[in-house]
Amino acid sequence: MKVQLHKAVGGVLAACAALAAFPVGVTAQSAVDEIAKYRQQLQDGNPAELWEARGEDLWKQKRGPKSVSLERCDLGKGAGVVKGAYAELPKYFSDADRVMDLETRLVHCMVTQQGFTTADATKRTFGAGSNRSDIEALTAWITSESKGVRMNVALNHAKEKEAYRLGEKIFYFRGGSHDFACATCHSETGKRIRLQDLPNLTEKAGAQLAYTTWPAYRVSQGELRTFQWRLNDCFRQQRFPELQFGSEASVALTSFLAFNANGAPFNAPAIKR
Amino acid sequence: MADPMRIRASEKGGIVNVKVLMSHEMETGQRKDGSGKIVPAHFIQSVTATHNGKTVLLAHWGPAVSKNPFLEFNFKGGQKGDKVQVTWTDNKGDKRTDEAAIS
Amino acid sequence: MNQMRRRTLKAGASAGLLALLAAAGIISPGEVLAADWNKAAFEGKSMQDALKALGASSPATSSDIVIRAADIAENGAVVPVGVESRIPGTQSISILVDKNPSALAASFDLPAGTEPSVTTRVKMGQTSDVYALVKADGKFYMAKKEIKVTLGGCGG
Amino acid sequence: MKNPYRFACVLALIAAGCTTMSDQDVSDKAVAVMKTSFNERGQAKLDRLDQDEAQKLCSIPPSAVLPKEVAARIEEINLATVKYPADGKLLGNWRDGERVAQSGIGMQYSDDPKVPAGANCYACHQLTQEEISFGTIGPSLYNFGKIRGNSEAIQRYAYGKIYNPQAYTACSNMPRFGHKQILTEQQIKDVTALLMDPNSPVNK
Repeated sequence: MKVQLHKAVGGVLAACAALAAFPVGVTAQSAVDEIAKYRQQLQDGNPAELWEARGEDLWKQKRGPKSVSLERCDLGKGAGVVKGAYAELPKYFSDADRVMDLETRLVHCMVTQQGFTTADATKRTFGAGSNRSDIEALTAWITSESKGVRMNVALNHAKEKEAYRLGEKIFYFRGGSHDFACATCHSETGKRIRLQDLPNLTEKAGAQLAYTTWPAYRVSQGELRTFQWRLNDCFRQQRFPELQFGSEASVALTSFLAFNANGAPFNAPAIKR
Repeated sequence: MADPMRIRASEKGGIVNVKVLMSHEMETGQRKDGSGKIVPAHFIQSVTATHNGKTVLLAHWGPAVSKNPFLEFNFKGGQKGDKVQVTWTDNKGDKRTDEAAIS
Repeated sequence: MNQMRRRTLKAGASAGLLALLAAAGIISPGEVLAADWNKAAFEGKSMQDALKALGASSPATSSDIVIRAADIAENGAVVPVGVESRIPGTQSISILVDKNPSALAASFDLPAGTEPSVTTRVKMGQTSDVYALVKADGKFYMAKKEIKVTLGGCGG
Repeated sequence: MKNPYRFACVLALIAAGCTTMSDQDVSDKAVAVMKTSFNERGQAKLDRLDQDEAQKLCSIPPSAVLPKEVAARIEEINLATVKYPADGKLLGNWRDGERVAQSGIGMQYSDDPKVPAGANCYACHQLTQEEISFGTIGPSLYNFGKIRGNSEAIQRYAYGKIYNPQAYTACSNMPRFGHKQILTEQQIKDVTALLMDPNSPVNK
């Protein structure tokens, strides 16, 4: 293509359906309408299903040095319970004595049950073309099993409460060469970057809309992306160093955003620009 | 081996609607990788859909069809429970066939 | 059988003959298609090259062809395009993107009984006219629609 | 975490399952957690997480109102950083400025440090009528020069604002392009020209 088509133009958190009024007249409004139409047309066939199918196989396959499946992995609702599990994550797990999101928990199960080393389990957290990520596929399937389930993240344990409060602080943390925080783009309603609507993650409606539509198949990349990826790539564009997969900051921020989305039916894997 | 396709076929009023998602890179042959080398073209060239052994669609594609292709079409004469079979073949000779029952 | 198969393919048999062989189970439908792939049409750079290779040098403009696509694509890597022909006797539908490095994106042969309406997704390098070319009763017709490709997101 | 007593107190509270960590304690811990949660990559080293005074003071919800004297202090220290061109010329080439305004690369770990950074103005601002893909985080700058007039005072303001927006508005969302050496002096001149030049599409 004349311009590089597969350029991984990173994105913004979620494409939102509620559109605000824009400063200029007809042209901008019709642009907004046409983009809504474009998004609508994408809904008809979501390649995320290809990841979901592979993820389900991976969950059930005997893998790793111990040659066991993940079917005894406890995602928070008891060993092997997948249905609705994602809608209650992140949560505190006493066996690991920390708050974990889905991806972190998967790594934990791959290590403790299947016998993978942490290095092997996290070797490819984000896929690129034929170098595919098992974690993305597993996440696609597991999250699809929460479709329609209302977000219900609890802050009961002290560490869950602490994660939420740390996540909130991290959300407002300004740094890097450009002084960006998550809040720079995500704390006002009705704003957009280029033509992408920016959810206001400090309000219930915005947090719900954004959080319940990840993971998502990103058409700009041709990849299924998880929430860990979403945070990782937001920080890249914030000009921060690289967010470590499953790090305390990543889980704390996820706790903050997931809790703010409580009450909304989970609706992913989605498809987005 | 390539991943299975996702095929949905549903009949309404004598018309069968078929939606297919395929797992394929659809490399254009114009993209450069991280080290600046051209990634060779790799794309589905043909797709054929059959119903009861009869071809109901025959598509020829170039590399400008999007990655993980989506295809939708409609044909007459299928009954619920009949099989729709789809085969794709790419420019390296790889192929994949899957089928789905009409719902 | 294998030898015959190879010879037939090598000889560049007509699509019709190949279809017959396929129907007889001698070769698989996939092989028919691979042999049938119109290299000149797909590798032709311009609209003109592609049309010529498809044998459709001067198609008539038709308002009976509907291109279903948004005026603006949020990302050029995936642009949903549907084409519906209301021209009686429609045999094939092709989608061409004027400003792509090779204009022809996809061609669909529609046997009798298949509706003259297909949807797929194409890549667009930049804002361009998108053409739908329809062959009906051996004649070619065309319609076009401009689709704008925008820059999105944080741009990095 | 400078105060060891407070840190011990935080630990004690966590151990007790208590949730009464003070807001300041949580802020301090969040900074500590940030520093253990990132890896340096490419040009983005861990010092990107070392906040300067303005970054620290501005790590608050935008709805929070800064005390007047704090806002004044932030503006004062930032105004002191603004350097005007030695040659006295504030306007470059608006065509080059348009390219800078369109480009969103620069300073990310995924960017080649040898390639000049862009300003990505369109991500947040409307600038021209031709570009329909623009953001709304910042105000529309369409007709910026036409409305304000192409006086030297306005040119100096535009240049200074691009150089360090917090010299004028404490905790502005906009990057401090000159102060943080994101753009070169020439690039800032070019973007200033894009805003001011009567022939620029911004003023058509």
